[in-house]
Parts: sequence; structure tokens; C-alpha cells
Amino acid sequence: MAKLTMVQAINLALHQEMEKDEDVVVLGEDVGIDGGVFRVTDGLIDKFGEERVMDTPLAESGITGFSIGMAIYGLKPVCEMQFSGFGYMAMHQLEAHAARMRARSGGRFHVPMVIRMPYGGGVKALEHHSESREAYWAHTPGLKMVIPSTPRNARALLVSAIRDPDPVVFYEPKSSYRAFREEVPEGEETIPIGQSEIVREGEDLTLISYGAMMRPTLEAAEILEEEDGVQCEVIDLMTISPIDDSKFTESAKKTGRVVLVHEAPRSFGPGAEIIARLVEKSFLYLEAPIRRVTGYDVVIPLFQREFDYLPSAERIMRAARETLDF
Amino acid sequence: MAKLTMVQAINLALHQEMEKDEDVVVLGEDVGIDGGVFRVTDGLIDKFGEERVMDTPLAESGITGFSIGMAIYGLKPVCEMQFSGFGYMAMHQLEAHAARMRARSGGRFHVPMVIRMPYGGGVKALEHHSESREAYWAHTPGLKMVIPSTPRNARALLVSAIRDPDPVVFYEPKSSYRAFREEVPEGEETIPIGQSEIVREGEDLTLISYGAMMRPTLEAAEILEEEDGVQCEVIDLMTISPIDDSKFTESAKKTGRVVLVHEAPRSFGPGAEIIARLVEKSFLYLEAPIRRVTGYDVVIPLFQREFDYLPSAERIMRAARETLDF
Amino acid sequence: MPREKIDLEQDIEYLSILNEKGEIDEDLEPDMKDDLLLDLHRAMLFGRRFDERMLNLQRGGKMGTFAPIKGQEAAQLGAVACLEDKDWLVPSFRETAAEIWRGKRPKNILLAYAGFSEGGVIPKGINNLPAAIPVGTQTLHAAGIGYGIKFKGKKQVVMTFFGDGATSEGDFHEALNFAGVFNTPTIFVCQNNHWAISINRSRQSKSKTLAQKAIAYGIPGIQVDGNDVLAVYAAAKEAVERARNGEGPTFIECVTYRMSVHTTADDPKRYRSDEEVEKWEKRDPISRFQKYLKRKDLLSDEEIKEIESEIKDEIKKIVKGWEKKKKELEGRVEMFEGTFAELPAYLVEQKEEFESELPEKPEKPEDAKKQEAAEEDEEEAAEEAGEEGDDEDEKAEAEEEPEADEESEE
Amino acid sequence: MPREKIDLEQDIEYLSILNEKGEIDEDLEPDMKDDLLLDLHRAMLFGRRFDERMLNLQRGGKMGTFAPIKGQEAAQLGAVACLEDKDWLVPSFRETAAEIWRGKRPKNILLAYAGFSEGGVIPKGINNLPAAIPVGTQTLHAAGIGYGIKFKGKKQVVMTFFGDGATSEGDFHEALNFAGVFNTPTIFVCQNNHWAISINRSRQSKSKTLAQKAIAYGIPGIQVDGNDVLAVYAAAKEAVERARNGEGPTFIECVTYRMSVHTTADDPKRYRSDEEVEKWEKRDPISRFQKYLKRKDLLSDEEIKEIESEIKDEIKKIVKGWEKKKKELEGRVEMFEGTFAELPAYLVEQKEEFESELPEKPEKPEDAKKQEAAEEDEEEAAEEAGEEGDDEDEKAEAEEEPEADEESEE
Ligand SMILES: Cc1ncc(C[n+]2csc(CCOP(=O)(O)OP(=O)(O)O)c2C)c(N)n1
Ligand SMILES: Cc1ncc(C[n+]2csc(CCOP(=O)(O)OP(=O)(O)O)c2C)c(N)n1
Ligand SMILES: [Mg+2]
Ligand SMILES: [Mg+2]
Repeated sequence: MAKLTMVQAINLALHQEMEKDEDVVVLGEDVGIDGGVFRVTDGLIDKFGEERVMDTPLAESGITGFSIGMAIYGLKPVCEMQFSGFGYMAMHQLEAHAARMRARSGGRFHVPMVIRMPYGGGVKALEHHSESREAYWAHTPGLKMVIPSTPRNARALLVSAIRDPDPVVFYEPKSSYRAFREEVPEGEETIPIGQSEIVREGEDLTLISYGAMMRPTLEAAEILEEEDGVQCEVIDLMTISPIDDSKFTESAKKTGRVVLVHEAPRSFGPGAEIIARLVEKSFLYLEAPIRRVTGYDVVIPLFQREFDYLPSAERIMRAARETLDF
Repeated sequence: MAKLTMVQAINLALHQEMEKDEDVVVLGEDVGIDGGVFRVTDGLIDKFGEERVMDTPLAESGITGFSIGMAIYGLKPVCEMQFSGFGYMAMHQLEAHAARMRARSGGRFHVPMVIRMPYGGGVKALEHHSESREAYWAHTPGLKMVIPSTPRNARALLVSAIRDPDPVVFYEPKSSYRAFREEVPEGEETIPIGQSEIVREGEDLTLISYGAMMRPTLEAAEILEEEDGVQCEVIDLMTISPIDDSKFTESAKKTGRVVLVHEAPRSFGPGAEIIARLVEKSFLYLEAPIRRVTGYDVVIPLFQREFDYLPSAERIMRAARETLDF
Repeated sequence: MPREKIDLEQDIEYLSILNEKGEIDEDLEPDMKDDLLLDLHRAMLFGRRFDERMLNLQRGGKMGTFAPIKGQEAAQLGAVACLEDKDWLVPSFRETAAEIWRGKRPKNILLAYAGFSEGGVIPKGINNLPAAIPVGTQTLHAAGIGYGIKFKGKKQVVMTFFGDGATSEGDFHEALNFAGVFNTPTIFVCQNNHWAISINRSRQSKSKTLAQKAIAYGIPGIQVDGNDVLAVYAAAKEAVERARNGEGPTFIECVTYRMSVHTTADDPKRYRSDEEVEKWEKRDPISRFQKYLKRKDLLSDEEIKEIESEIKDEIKKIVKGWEKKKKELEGRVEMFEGTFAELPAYLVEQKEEFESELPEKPEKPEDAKKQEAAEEDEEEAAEEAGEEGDDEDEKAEAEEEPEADEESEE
Repeated sequence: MPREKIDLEQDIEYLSILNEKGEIDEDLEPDMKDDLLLDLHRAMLFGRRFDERMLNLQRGGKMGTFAPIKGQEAAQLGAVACLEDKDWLVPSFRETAAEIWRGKRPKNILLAYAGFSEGGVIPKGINNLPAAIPVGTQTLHAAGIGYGIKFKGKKQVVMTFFGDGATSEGDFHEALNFAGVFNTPTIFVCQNNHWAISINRSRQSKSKTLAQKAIAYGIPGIQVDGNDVLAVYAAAKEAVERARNGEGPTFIECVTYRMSVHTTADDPKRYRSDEEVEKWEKRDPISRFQKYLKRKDLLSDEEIKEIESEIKDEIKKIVKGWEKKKKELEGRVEMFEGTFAELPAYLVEQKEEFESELPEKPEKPEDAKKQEAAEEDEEEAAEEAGEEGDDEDEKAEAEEEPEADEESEE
């Protein structure tokens, strides 16, 4: 077991899966010789050559549609959108084809591809580089939508995504790329797609989040324990779609109070679905309104103000306290 | 006052606004000489000429990006995506530019455009012609998202959309295009964007819907009154974003029970946001879980099975009764 | 420090071999076996008649919207005739005849256009993608499949079809560029039928030809008379050979004409003149080809009549088989299965919800069930014995089923 | 029924006027006033130095990511020098010098790259769009603005910039096609700087030149030496004149080189050799232009030194003004205002929520407030009196403010 950053952990997953399965192909802008603008694909081209690690022309729909063709033919493309903010250029390919080829061909063809996209704010990036719009993909039948939160689960989820017979949109929280390290076993490890995890047990309040927002969420949980003596149960969704509502609806039955956290804009965001499921499945147990600590419904500001936009441990704590006091 | 179909009513709005404001320009595939594949733009080219009613090359991003340029320059483009299922090709233009130009230019430029898209099922159309994905647009800060349900409100909302200084995505329920007629005043009529309407008052249950689903919803409300003696309050959202939660949260306070209806896929769909707002603002008044009668989270089937997919009065009634019995 | 013309090292040519009068340029006449010529003729005729029948069914309310091929038989069949079974076809939505040539069952085409997803099933061993409705998008899949072929070192090629309108889409651009950069064995066949619904080719792009768009990607481009099946075949053959030899993609513009409606939902009178249509009727690809075959003594009027009558019977059987299948499928709703390999929990829940809401059918008594089963068996037996057209289809499917993709190449 | 070459009725030319040694092709020398030549030289030098300073500030942690222009001064300035104030500029993200030429305030550029949205404000009367980060997307806006110009019957033109990488995007294709079909007064300037981050031009497209992509749209295309400001100017001038005369769009490929990093987040050592960079340093657009100006006796080494020193001072003042502005803006958070013309109810709620969560600042006593106000007044007065660089900016803005868009044309 080595202590790896998320970038290294994802890189490990790619190395190992490419070694294991020669149909796995990596493609995108700058993923080859440059090793990716975040170095996620570093070293792959040296090891697997240009045929399996392909620097493509600058065209997101192209990369995606080309990958769909490869996947139909039998390869397992792992393609990259350099930033999730440019992934919308490929939306029609994902919606109309990747997500539907299985249904459209009566099962003859399917699209075992992964679309990796670094997402989210917090790295002082340029305009269009800080978005968090997982809801677009999660709302698209036929796509799976995964967001890891730590090096270890990033690696394990990516392995599952590559092996999944259906298309998986894989959002990588770029602010967590190098923010911390975690022990990641050298040997194979997978986490099933469609499974959430209780990362902290508690009786008083349920906090639900995923991706980069797990860190302020966990921080808030700790402070709440220290300062208020409140036991938070914290759930990491990991898969946004198909969402695993089993753990959070159970947790809510226990705690009766829920706060959820995401950096995506609030309205029509992922949190709304969580609330809907809680109402559908834990209605009688809810003792307070469910609070959403999220990005605001505005154009995300340039980086000087992005920390005013992004949920923080303070904002989470405030919402938690209000929910507890309700 | 003439009795018009929705197609005629929208056509009237376009005629009158083009007459009134010579900066209004209509463009898209087949909107000119053909009058639009649904005849929504019929007669415009004869009256206003090719410069204002433009048949464009076949390119959705092109139409949208070109319209953005026109709008920045000072025109008021009303562009058409022939079917909403092809609007995703323009998503990046809408997300990155139409929705952000005001913010990005510090207010100097703005994008007063309308993007019309026929949406939804129920007309036995081909693949990719029956989608209902208003949630994509509603979740995008900087865009407004409007869906009329009748000829009269379609006309009045479109006029408001054209006059709006910001970009409005205007979904037209194509199954309602010619399904029924309504009196539409010849003289100007507008409905503010961002305003919902109580179309039927009641004390027992709140039904929330919009667009094509208003008809089965109202049908269900009537049968529930006749058969069960239940008084439903029915709310037509009309604007999906910025959503007007004032009426439905008030209604829920009165009835305590809510069922909502949309044909979009359920998960991460518009209904989730409605539930979230109800929980945020009417929590203490809710007496039963809020039921969602929606399209399923699958690839929408070809037309022989689309009525199994689409919400029907029966499905709504069943959900309503279960909610009332809770 | 000059101002000088750049040598682009590529030309765009125009190719025509058989003219409207049935005259031929013998120097250019492709080397085609008699059988192939006759098969092509039959397929073109079948395509035309099947199209007519579909239009008929649609007008009679028995089918949904579809896109007729009338007038474009040469453009699509001349091109796919160069493919081997192991090759791949990536169609748009107006290649009915090409799809059938490549093994798609006509009954399934009817089923799909009647709104049954079951019609979309593609049997193993048939390397056709489903028809693609979003214009231009499929061209990228053909580029990607081409890369797959190259990657696996197979001797296959992939051919994709699209219209003149599609050349305006960004995806077309990206597909040709990717194919060029990765040198994939992809043949891009544009059926320039002059119209994209109501938009004339001249308003789709200011470029003089569509073929010249190949220059933007540094790949070979050629414009052919798309109503001349020999020219289409010759150009496609060259392109297929280049692709198979690792020499990369080609763009072929077939200049043809959509003699019918855009789709059954369209009224062309709104945007084009009868004279234009009449002009193009004179350039009909089928009559022209028949003249050629007659001159070659490969076909007589008598034989044409016979073929017509065979086709009529065949189509009758197909339609009958389709009607039967439709009846079988009625009431069957399987919409939850196709989306993912495995149903996730929330879809299981939705399926249960859906099924619980279905109107409850009264259980049939055991006797009635047995009776039905017996009738079905009988029908199937009858079919196998007599109804050739449909029967062949069934057999074909049965044969194909066990073959793996990999094996299909041989 | 021939096989014959199609006459495409258009050629792609290469234009170069001033070579690396400072030699000139006199037949091609454009007719440019001395003042313009000197202004261009100053702007190129300012662009280079400002770029260096920005890199410096970024490396020092005072600014975020940005894209240096080093080496591309001629390509962008030669082109915009042909525009009049009333014309429009639609930049990508690497046209700092061109934006400044067109009236963008350097201080605002620094502000934006330091992460302050306030830097994005575009004053009235300056027809520059904000920098566009999503590659290629802005080209469509330039086509649409071109249509707006045509529609209103104005004598304006619109010029858009993008890189070699951008030519692979679908939007580029759609933009050139729309511009061709609607014959808009749009000049598409491609700064082919050989690299799209780590992807070499040769892997971006198999086409021999980028200029030849114009053929796909039936519009004029030309390739110029992008490090030769005279050639860029001459080609752009022709294009602007055509556009202004209603003759439609042009595509210009400027062959240049990105001498620095892609952005400050990039490490070019991973993908290109030092030799390549050195080779291009010899083709530097500035030194070449200086040789020309010296030969023409328009510039001496002495004068260059003077200009350099003026620029240094100017930049110093700009940076100072920027630092001050940053301080002013600190703590000010206005993220709710820009999204819509009017705040909808839910944004009012969110804004209130946001403000209620801000750490409460203790109210300042009245005296302190008065004191501050006085200080601010003083500072402003000082600025107006002395700090020219920044002051000019402020004045410019003040002057522009009242002008309406319509009027700006004069
Ligand atoms: C992306 C997209 N936009 C619009 C449509 C609606 N539509 C269907 S066919 C068609 C015209 C296609 O023209 P062309 O490419 O020439 O093919 P043809 O129909 O002539 O075979 C249009 C606009 C579509 N299917 N997909
Ligand atoms: C649509 C899109 N995809 C990817 C990126 C990330 N990106 C920024 S610049 C760049 C390369 C651009 O190359 P080129 O067009 O040649 O312009 P240059 O940077 O050389 O000026 C890339 C890939 C982006 N900004 N937008
Ligand atoms: Mg066509
Ligand atoms: Mg470049």
C-alpha cells in the first residue's frame, strides 16, 4: 500500500486496467505525450504506445462519437473531456447514442466507455473550468454518473467504470486531485457502481454529499461533534446515478434530520432528487426540513469569489445547527 | 377573439411581435419557405421576407451560436430547434455563452433570444423526437425555461419571452399543437415569465404540472371530483425556471397533499425540485409523501409503447388516491 | 517573400459512366460480374417497390413516419455493393435498400417504423448500426469503428451514409477530420439528394460541390453521378480498396435526387416545383440501369416483369409476416430491459410500479391457453413450409445467432 | 460521362512580404502611413512586455492562469490594425495585444486574470466581445454579429480570432459555413501557432494547410506568414475591404508560433524541443519589423530604447492601478447581480441567505467613515493629476460611457 494522491490513484487504475485488458484505450486532448493537463494519464503513452493512448484533435463531440464507434466495435475507450465545462459539446453524442445504443439495437450493440471529466471549483481556474453539472448526466437515462471523493475510491470506482458494459460519466473532483493522499492497495480493488457508503456513523443528523464536497462535509461533522456534541452520520454517494438511496433513506429514518451538500447549482440540482427520495421513502421519520447547502443559481464567479460560491464547512455547520434546532 | 390551436396562437405571437419590433428575426431549419415542420412559422416569410425569416443550414449549434451573435449585436432572434431532442447539440452555446454573456461582459452585452423547441411525446414520432428534458435547461443558471400548456398561454408567454432581455428556452408541447382550440384575444396579451397559475381551486389535494401533462392532470382532477368527491387544486407552472414556488407551497399548506406530474424522466427531473421546495417551505403542513407521476428512467420507447411511458389520467388518479389515503 | 498559389496536392474529380440515355463510357465501365449486376438491379427494384408499399401502409395509417428512398437506389446500393459481409455499415435514416442488401430484415424495418422497438434488433453477424436520426452524428461512429478495425488489424472497412444537409453539422466535420488524422478505413458516402427537407443544396453551403469539402481534411474526395449505379460502384470500389489497403478514408458525394417526400410528414409542394421533380424523373437510376442491362443482354422486358412479380409476392409475404408479428407483440410492453445490461434498483422499483398499474387482465382458463399454443405451432409450421420471403428472414436470423462478431469476418 | 477534374474556381495562396532578415518584397509592400507603422510597432512591443509582466505576476502568485501571446504579436495586431473603431472584435483567449489595441484596458485584463469578474466589464463604445475560453465557440458569434451588421445595413465588419486547434471543432465548421451562406462581413483569423497545448498542428488535421479549409465553404482563404506584420496587414486589409463592400467572409491562416507556454499551467518541455523554439525565435515578428522600420528610417535604436522605457513606466502604473483596484474590490462580493437583468425571487432568497451567512462586520464609527471618504477623494484627485497610464484608462471609460452602440459607428 502506497500513499497516493487522487491523480496517482486514477493513473494507477488506468495503468492496471490497460495492462489487464488490451481493449482498453485512452483518448482525448493532450492525454498522450503531455500526460494530460492534470497528469492523470502520465506515463501511459510510454508504456502502451500511441495506438492505445491517443492524442486527438481538439473536438469534444469528435472524441465522444469516435469513442462510441470504438466501443461498439468492441474496444473499451476511456476518453477525457479536458474539463467538464466542455463536455456539453458532447452531450448529444452521449444522450442520443452512448446512452441508447443498447436499446436501439435490441441489445446487439452496447457502449462500454468511460467519459472522464475533471469537474468543480476550488483551483483558481479560468472561466468555464469550475462547473459542477453532474445533474445533466444523472438525468439522462442510459448513462451512469460516478463521482469519487478520495484517491482510494477514485481508483476502485474507475476500475468498475472501465469494466462496466454501459457508458459511465466519471467526474473527477479536480480540487481533490492533489489535496491529500490516501493508502491505496497495489492489488485490484473495485467498488460497485450504484453503491453509496456511510463514512461516519451518527445518530443525530444525516449529512449527504459526494466528490470534493465530502471534505468540508466531514470537517463540519467533526466540528459539530467537538463543539456541539452532535453525532453526524455522513454518507458519500459516490454514484450519482443510478443513485443508491438505501443508505440515506435508512439513515434519515434513524436521525430524522438531513442536510445535503453539493457544489452544483441548487435548483434542479442533484440535491433535489435526494430530497424527493427521502420524502418518498422516509417521510414519516423526517423531523425537520431538509437543507441544501449548495452552489447558488448564478453564473459561477471568477476565482476571487469562488469560495463565496462554494459550500464551506461553516455553511454546512450553520445549516446543520438550524436543522437540529428545528 | 378567435378559437386557435396552439400552433396558430404561437404563429400569431410571432406575427405580431415581428410587426411590432423589426429587430425580431426568426431562424432555423425549414422555418422559412416550409413554414416549419409543424407550420408554426407559416406565412412569416411571405410577410417579413428572407432577411427576417431565415432558413439556415442544418446545424443546431450553428443556429444557436449565430443567434447569440445576432442578439449581442442588438437583434432579437427567435430560433428554432426542430425538435428538442436535437437541442443538445446547442447546449454548449447556451450554457457557455447565451447564459453567461451578461455576466461575462459586466452587463455590456446581453442575449435577448428565444430558443423554441417542440418537445415531448404523444405524436407517434420517430426516435429522438419525443424527449422531455426541460431539467437540463432549468438547471442552467442564466437561462429561463418556459413551457406553455394552452394556445392562449403559449401566445402570451412567447410574447414575454421575445421581449425578455435574457435568453429563454421555450419548449412547445407538440402533442398539444393541434389537440384543442382556445379563445385567444387578437390584442396584445402577455404573461410574466416566472409566474405559475392556479387553474383549478380545491382543498383536498394539490396537483402540479405543466405543458402537455396539464391535460391528463386536469382530467384526473375532474374524475376525482366526480368519482371521489375530491377537490383538487391544480397548478400550471408555465415557467419551469425561474420557478414560481409561491403558489404551490401555499397550496400545499392548505391541502397537505401533493402529486406532481411530468413526462420527463423521474430521477433528477423537474419534480424533484418541486418536492425540495415543498419540503423547504411547507414542511410542517405536509401530511403525506409527495408522489411523482412521471416518465420512467429509461430510454423512451418507440411510439407503440409511448403511452405506457407517458403519465396518464389513470396513473395520476391512482397516485392521487394513494396520497389521499395515506 | 512571394504571393503564390499553394499546390494542395489533390484534385476533386467528377465521375459519370452511364448516362440518362443508357449510354456508357466504356473506358470507365467497372469490372462487375453479371450476377452482381443482376443482384443490384433486383435490389434497386425491390427497394423502390418496398418503399412504395411502405408509403402505402403509412398513408393507410398502419405505420408511422419514415423517409422514402425513391430515386436514391443507385447511390446507396452501388456503394454497399462494394462491401463484404464482414464490413460495417453505419446508415442514416434513408438507406432502407442498403440496409436490406446488408441483411436487415424488411419485416423488422416495418416493425420499427410501426413503432415497435423490436424492429430495431440487429442480429449477430450483421454489422449494421441502427438507423441514426440525429443528422450527421453517425459519421463519428464510422470513424471510431474504422479505428477499431485498424486497431484490431482486421481487413474490414466501414461505410457511412448521410445527406447533403448533414455536411453542415459539426459532427460531420469532426468525423472527417478524425478519420483523416487517424487514417481510418472509413468511406463517407454523401447522398446529395438536393434537399434537406425544404432547404436546397445551394443554401446548405456556398461551396460549389460537397465533394470539395474533402480538401479541408486532406483526404480524397470525389463527386459522382449518384443516379448512375456504375459510377457509384466504381468510386466506392476504389475507396473501399484504398481503405482495405490501409490508405485511409474517402469522401464520396453522390449527386442524386429525392424524388419523393422528405418523410411522410412532409409536403414538398411547399418548396419545390413539379418541373424540377419531372426533370429528375428522366434521370431515374433504375430505368437507366435497365437500359444498360438490356443492351448487355443480361435482362429482357419479360424478365423485368417476372422480377417485378416476384418482388410483389415477396413484399406481400413480408407484410403478412409483419402483421402477424405486430399482433404477437400487441400488449407486450418491455421498456425497462433495454437501457442497461442490468436493471439497477430504482428501475426495478419503477418496473414494479409500472406493472402494478397495468390494468389487470383476467387469467385465461387453461384450455384456451393450450388452444392458442397449438394454433401458434401450426402457423409457424405453415410459415416454414410455404412463405418463403418471410421464412428466409427467420432462417437467416437463426443461422446468424450463434456466430460471434469476431468470426463473422471470414 | 467522363472522369474529369472539377474547376473549383478558387485557389489558396501564400503571402509573405517581409522576411526574417528584414528584407522586403517591394511589389507587395502595403500602403501604410508612418504613424500606423509606428503605432503597430509600439503595440507589438507593449504586447510583448505586458505579457512578460503578466507571466511575472503569475509566477509570483499574484495572478491566475493566462495564455501568453509571445511570438504572435504580428498575427494579431497586423489583423486588428485594419479595423475601425466601429468594427467588432470577437477574440479567443490569446489576443491580449489585439484587445488592448481595440481599447480594452490593461488594468481590466489583469483584474480578470486575477479572478475578479469586474475585469470583464466592457465599456460602451468598445465593440470587443469578452475573451472566449471554450475553443472555437466564438466564431459563430462573429458570424451572427456579421449578420446583424448586414441586417442593419451598417458599414461595419467583424473579426474573430482562434487557434489552429480550434479548426477541429464543429463550431468552427458551422461558423464558416453560416458566414458563407449568409455572406456575412466576417473575417476569420486563425493564429496557427503550431500547437494546441501539446498537440502539434500536424496532428490536428491531415490537411496540408489550414487555409484550404476555406474551400469547404466556398469562401476566400489565404495563408500568410503570421510573423510578418506587413503580410498579415495586407491580407486582413483585403479581407476587411471585401467584407465592407458586401462581398462576404474570408478565412486567413496566420502561420506563427507560440514561443512561450500554452498557459501558465503548461510545461512545453514535455512535448516540444528547445531547438524548435530557437528556430522560431529567429523568426521573431518584432525584431523583423524593427529592421524594416530602421531601414525606412522611421525608427532608431535610440528611439526603441525610449519606447521600451516608456512602456516600462506605463506598465508599472497599470500594475499599480491594478493593485489599488484589487484592494478596493477585496471583500466585495457581487455574484448575484450579473446573471439576469432582474433578480428572480429565488435569487433574492439565495442572496439573502448568502448575506445572512457572511461573517458580520462590526459597524464602523461615523468618524472613521468620514475619514475614509476623505482619503478616497484625495487618492482620486492624485490619480487624475499624475498617473497617466491608468488615468487615460479611466478617462477613456468616462468618455465612452454615454455613447450608444448605434452612435459608436461614426
Ligand atoms: C440533428 C438533427 N437536426 C434536425 C433533424 C430533423 N431532420 C431530419 S432529416 C432532416 C434533413 C436532412 O437532410 P439531409 O442530410 O440532406 O438528408 P436527407 O433527408 O435529404 O436524406 C432534418 C432537418 C434531425 N433529424 N437531426
Ligand atoms: C472546447 C474546449 N476544449 C478544450 C479546451 C481546453 N483548451 C484550452 S486552449 C486549448 C488548445 C487550443 O489550441 P489552439 O486552438 O491552437 O489555440 P492556442 O492555445 O494555440 O492559441 C485547449 C485544448 C477549451 N478551452 N475548450
Ligand atoms: Mg438531402
Ligand atoms: Mg494553437
